[in-house]
Amino acid sequence: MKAGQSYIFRAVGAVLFFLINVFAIYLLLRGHNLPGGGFIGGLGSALSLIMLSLAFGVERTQGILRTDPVRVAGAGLLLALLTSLLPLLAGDPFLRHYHVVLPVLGKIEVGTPLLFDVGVFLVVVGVTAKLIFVLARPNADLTALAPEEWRNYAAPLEEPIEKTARSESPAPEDDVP
Amino acid sequence: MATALLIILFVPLLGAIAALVAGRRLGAQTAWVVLLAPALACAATVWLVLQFAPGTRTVIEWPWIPSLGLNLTFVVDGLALFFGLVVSGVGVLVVFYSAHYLDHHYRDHGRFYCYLMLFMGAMLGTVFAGNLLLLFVCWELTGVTSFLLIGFLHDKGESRAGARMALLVTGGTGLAMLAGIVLLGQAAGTYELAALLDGVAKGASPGRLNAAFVLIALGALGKSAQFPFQFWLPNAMAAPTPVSAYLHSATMVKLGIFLIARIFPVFRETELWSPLLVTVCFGTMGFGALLALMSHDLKAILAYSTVSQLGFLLGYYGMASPAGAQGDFLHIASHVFYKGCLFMVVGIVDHATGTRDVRELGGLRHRLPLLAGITAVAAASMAGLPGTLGFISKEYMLKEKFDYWEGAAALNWYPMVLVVLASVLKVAFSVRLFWGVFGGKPRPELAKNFHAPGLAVQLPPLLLAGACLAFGLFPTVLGGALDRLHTVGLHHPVDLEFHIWHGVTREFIMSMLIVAAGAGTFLLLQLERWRWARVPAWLRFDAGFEAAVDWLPRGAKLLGRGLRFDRQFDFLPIVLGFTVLLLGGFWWRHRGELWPGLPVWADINPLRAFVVGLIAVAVGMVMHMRRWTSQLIAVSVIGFLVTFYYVLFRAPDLAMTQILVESATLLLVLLLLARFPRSAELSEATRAFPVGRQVMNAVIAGGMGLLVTLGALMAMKHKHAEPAGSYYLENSQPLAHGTNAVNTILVDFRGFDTLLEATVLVVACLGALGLLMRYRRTAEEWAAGAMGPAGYGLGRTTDQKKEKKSP
Amino acid sequence: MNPATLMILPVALPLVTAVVALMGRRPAAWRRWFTGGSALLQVVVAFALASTAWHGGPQVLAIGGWAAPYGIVLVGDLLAGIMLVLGAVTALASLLYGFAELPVGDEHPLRLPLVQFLVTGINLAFCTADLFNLFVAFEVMLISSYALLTLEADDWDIKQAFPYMALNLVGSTLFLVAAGLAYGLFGSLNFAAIAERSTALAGTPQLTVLALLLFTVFGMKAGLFPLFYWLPNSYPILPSPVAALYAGMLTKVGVYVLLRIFGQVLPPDLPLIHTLMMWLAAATMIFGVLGAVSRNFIRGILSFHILSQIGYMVLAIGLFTPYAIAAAIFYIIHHIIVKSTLFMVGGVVVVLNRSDDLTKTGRLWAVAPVLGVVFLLQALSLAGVPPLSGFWGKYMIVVEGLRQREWVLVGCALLAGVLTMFSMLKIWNGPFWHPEAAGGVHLADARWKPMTAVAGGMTLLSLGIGFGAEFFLRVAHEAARQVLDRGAYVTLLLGGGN
Amino acid sequence: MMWETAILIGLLFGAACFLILQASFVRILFGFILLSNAANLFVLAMSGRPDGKSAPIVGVAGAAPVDPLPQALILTAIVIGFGVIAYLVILLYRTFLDQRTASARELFDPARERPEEEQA
Repeated sequence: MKAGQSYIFRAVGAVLFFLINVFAIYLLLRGHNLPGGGFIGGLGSALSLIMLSLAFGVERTQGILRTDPVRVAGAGLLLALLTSLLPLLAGDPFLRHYHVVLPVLGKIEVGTPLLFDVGVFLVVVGVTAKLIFVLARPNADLTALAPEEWRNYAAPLEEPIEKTARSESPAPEDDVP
Repeated sequence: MATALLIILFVPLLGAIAALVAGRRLGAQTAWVVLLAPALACAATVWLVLQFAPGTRTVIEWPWIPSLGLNLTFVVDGLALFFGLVVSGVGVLVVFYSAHYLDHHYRDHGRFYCYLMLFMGAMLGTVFAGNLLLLFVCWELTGVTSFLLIGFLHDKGESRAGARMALLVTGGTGLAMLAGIVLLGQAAGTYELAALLDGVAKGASPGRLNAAFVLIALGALGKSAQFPFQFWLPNAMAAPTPVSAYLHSATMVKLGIFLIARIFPVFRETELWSPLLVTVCFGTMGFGALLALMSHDLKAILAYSTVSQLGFLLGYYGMASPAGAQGDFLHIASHVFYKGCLFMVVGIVDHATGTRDVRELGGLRHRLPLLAGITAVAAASMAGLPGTLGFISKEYMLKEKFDYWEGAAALNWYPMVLVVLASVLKVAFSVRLFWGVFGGKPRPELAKNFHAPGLAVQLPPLLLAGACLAFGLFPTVLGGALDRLHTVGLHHPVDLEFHIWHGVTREFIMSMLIVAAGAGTFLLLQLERWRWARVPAWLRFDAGFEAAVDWLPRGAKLLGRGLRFDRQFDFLPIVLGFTVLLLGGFWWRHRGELWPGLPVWADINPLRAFVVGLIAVAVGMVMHMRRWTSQLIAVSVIGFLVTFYYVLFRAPDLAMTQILVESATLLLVLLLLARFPRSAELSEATRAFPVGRQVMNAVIAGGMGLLVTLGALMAMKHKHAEPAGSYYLENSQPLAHGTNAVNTILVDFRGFDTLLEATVLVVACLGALGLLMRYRRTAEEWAAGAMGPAGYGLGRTTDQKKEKKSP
Repeated sequence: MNPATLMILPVALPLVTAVVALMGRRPAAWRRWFTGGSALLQVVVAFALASTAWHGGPQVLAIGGWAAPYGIVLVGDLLAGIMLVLGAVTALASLLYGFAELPVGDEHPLRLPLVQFLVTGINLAFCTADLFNLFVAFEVMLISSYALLTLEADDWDIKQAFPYMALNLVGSTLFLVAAGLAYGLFGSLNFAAIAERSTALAGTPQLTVLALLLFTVFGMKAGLFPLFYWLPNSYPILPSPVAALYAGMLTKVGVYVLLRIFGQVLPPDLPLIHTLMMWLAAATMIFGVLGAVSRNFIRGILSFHILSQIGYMVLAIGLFTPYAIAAAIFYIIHHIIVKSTLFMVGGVVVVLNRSDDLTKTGRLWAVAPVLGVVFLLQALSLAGVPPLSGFWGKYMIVVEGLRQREWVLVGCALLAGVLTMFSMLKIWNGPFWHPEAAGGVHLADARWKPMTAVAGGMTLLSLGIGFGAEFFLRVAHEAARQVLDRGAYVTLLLGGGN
Repeated sequence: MMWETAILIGLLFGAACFLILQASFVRILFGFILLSNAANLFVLAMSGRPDGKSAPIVGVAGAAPVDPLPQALILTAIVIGFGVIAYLVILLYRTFLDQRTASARELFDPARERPEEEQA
């Protein structure tokens, strides 16, 4: 995706990004009692990132984010996993949830399910954003993975697929055993 | 007794290990270390023979796998000891012979003796086994070790082919034997030989026993190279000569005979016993003798004569009366002596002159006088000339054939005729063997490559020939010894008496006639100069087998083509079509019960029906549209209508998720389509499947759709009255502290699913990232060719680093 | 901690390992030590669970404390324990083999995490007692397997990924439909609840429809003819350490689930399914081995052999007696070890000969006899030569087949044995006995020694199974008994009163 | 029995199967997207007739809620389906770049073997 040309679009994009994310987090938080939850919130948040990349271009957005979305997803998975493993320390079965009633704002019940849901939220954001980014980059005439990512997601002997496949033109010296 | 048995069984294994260890340093001298093993085993066997009371049977048992009825049961009786003596005794001679034969021209002495010892161990295990399954285990081990021995010179193609043929034939027939053993075991309720020999299987249904017998006999016939399996034996001669002398004359091929002798008391009374063994084996006897006469290669002559003689030995048990056989050990011993001797002689001749072709040999009696003498005795024994053990054996055999002929049954003349025929031929090729090598004029061309063998290498054949002669002159000695080994159930309980002179009986006359006819045949053919080039292929069968073996991969390839193993775009229709056939077929068979009835208008919700109608239109658009983007829009429309359907189903969470997922998918697919050039889209129509294929696709897809509809209706009709869902509704708030039941299920009641589904997302993302970089083959991998395995890390460690750094 | 709580470890350990290795990003020595240590720990845990199930009977873990039939429960009976042990051992071996094959610097950064994700899915499939959770476990396993399949593929290998994925996607969809159908018919997804409620439906056509659908789905995972098409062309593109794991475990998950579902969850009187299983198994055996015969490179031959051997196991399940089920379990134990070792040997051949095309390889018996012995033992075991491990399973199948008078099926099994021998000889006469190797023999490439050592270790294990068959048979019989005891299963999961 | 739902599922399933049997990868991709929708609807149909019931939010007075379990299962299935489809999209992108074709029929054309194989 090319960077949006219009200044207005970029300004609106920034605001929208903020609004969508607030709404997504709201959906995440209310999920336990009303329609919503980690998935829905996560997808919403991911769509906001996509919008951001429409406004600013993929490379810029990735720059703004600083972290690799895969790490966000990994952290989310780790969070959900640790939340589930926590009860083991207490001798309880895996994935037992605990709830506390906080005496603020009326009585809000807060529990470990929320942590779990946040983990799911992060996974969905990270994965969706990364997938969209890697497909969007080639459309901006970049390789799907940025060169600094090559070593993270590929073995040393691999090359970007955007390069022409070698098998179509095997170098003559290669045929010598 | 148990100690002696353990020595017999384990010493070969130790010998095998010693051979490997010693082989590295000692090379050709390894034999002297290894020789200890057969010597010890032989000594232990002799000790056992002396210890054991004739006519008894001792069973020694250790548990191994009792739940399969398999124990390490060993039986020490006359039969086992006789074969044990043969195996270990000839083993000593063969190792001694190999020590001289396998000189420094050969490689891997350690391995050779290792195989040989393993083979000997397996053989001894087979003959002493007291449990049919154990016997089978050892039986198969002899096959595997003999495979390694036959293929010892595996640089030669014929060795590899011969080894493969031997293993496939003996292994394949071995599997039939396994089935037979299992059938017998099921009929008798045990695999223990002691119980079987005592007749526990007698009451079993004759059909089962017959089947078991035929299958077991198949194993024996395969191992003993009987028709139609005789072809593997001559091809196994690609092995070094000591192997041929050991495996293919004295031991392995005798296993079939051993097996038939073993099960003699069990199956003698089944009605197939006599007809099968007599017909096949005497037939093989004649056939083998004919082929032996037609062969020119010394080893081939011996191999076919072995086939012939094995046929006789097996058929012998076929004719034996239910009371038992008698002269079997005599015939076997006689064959072991002369055949082992002749194989060793052939090895020496081959070594000395560099050829084994009778037509190229001749006149060696001056250069190899001792060997000529040895050969003369052994060949005389093979021909059955008076003064040798072969004569005693033949006399005895003819007598039995005459006795048999006097029996009433219809085919009783058959063994007699074939035995006489084979004996005539045997005389002829025995004379030829001797005369062709040692007689006639000396050939100057042989002198060039000739190098004289040492005396030591001639010692083992000398001993064997000496045995032929000594026992031929003093048969009572042998008779006494064999008498000691008589086996209950197998032998008549009468004493064996062999005499050198019976007077002028009909056997003697017949014997002389045979010798005369054989000599005549030889003279006739000698005058004709043995003018054919080789045994015709249609008589040899091995060409046919090899052709079948060669054809098999090609046939399999054709079959694979027919089954579409490599036509990837046929995979989906096959799998979906199979599913449709399976489920549709079942539905059709039970259509009465599964018929859902006709729709009732009152049942149909108009709003949902309306949405269904819209979706149907959108589906039609997907099918009909040509442009990818318009199709994508139609697909998205379906997705959004499904969202609406979720709303109608009171599923707000689903609807929200669906709409967001649908947007994300839309975006992804759009980004993908943007990467495809316009030409790809335009050329799509030309790459579409032909009409016939599309009709098939439509039928499969329609069937699938119909089946799913029917399945959904069936499930709705037979819906369970108490679905688990109500539990979650009731307990969502009290137990999981949330009012959104769907969410409490997702994060709490079934939070595990959710955790894993998050995992799926992460993995999908990682997989996608892994797709974005392509493995670049190294130069070396390119050189590895079409099947060159990418990603196997070829040469990554070597030249690749440098190559990467340079640019 | 009580043993039931430990039940989560076979799933949680690899998952944690995968995520930590993923967060570690780049291949590094610590990552190898960490993953290897975790794999070792998984072996220990699996042994502990199997031994608990062996001595103390099946263990139940209700995840989140939500008991069956409403929550997801993991059940660790002996069969699950055996499978976990096998999975853990194979995973450890393939990991070590992979370490030997590639220096750290050349490793693909995603391989270790993905392998651990794959192990997570496999292990969960063995433990779970919930149909939908099984679906999710399959998805974890499948998506990891797609990812690993394409991870190190080159531009031509990538072709094979699509059919693999397409067929498995169809399978997954059908599984989802089947899960829905099961929920509709039984109102529950828990195995015990289905077992209890399906007894009332025994003999009705709707139950058979469900059973047929499940059979199609799991038959596809297991690799039954004609559903096995996804396998033989795709496995050869895998790097050998991963191929060893795939060959050992993936199809066996399908077999395991067939065993679990048709032995324990659905009522035993489904004669149609059993007949279908037996005949398709026979067809799988024959066509699989013929496919192997038609191939000319080691990976191709071995890939088809996976299928052919699946036929034996499914035939045993189809014969459906306690004895036959024990035979199937024993066969699985044998097969997983043998098959992954053979793939490892294939990898070593590639390293030494720079190819595994039978016409281009040779001389290895002369220069690398240890490798030859490893191959010979495992190949003969695969072909069913006694007293190696492969024989006992085949023997039991023959016994049961003859007892049930299934002459044709037994004949097919024996014929497939001969053909297996033939194709193994084909390999033997190529790289090992052939006197010339077109690519030369690269003995200087030192990697082959540790790689062979791993394969040798597996071979020792396999020899142990062969010679110590008595112990393994007792285990298999007990596992079969636990599987077939549906009443105890229902009581265990749902309590007596339910 | 909800005939319209059953027909919808069958329709989607049939259409999806027809699409995945085509030669064009894009159509196949659409087929798989529809297939996952169809399977989800099948599971949803198992929650029974929704007519006259409310969404599965408890604690609100009113009509009885529908069975929430199929909904939860579908939610899981939708997300898994999304992951798989996303992977498939990128696989097709890769396949296209490596093999320069968007047609399964052409990709697996026996005449189009590896370049080395032609030489051999």
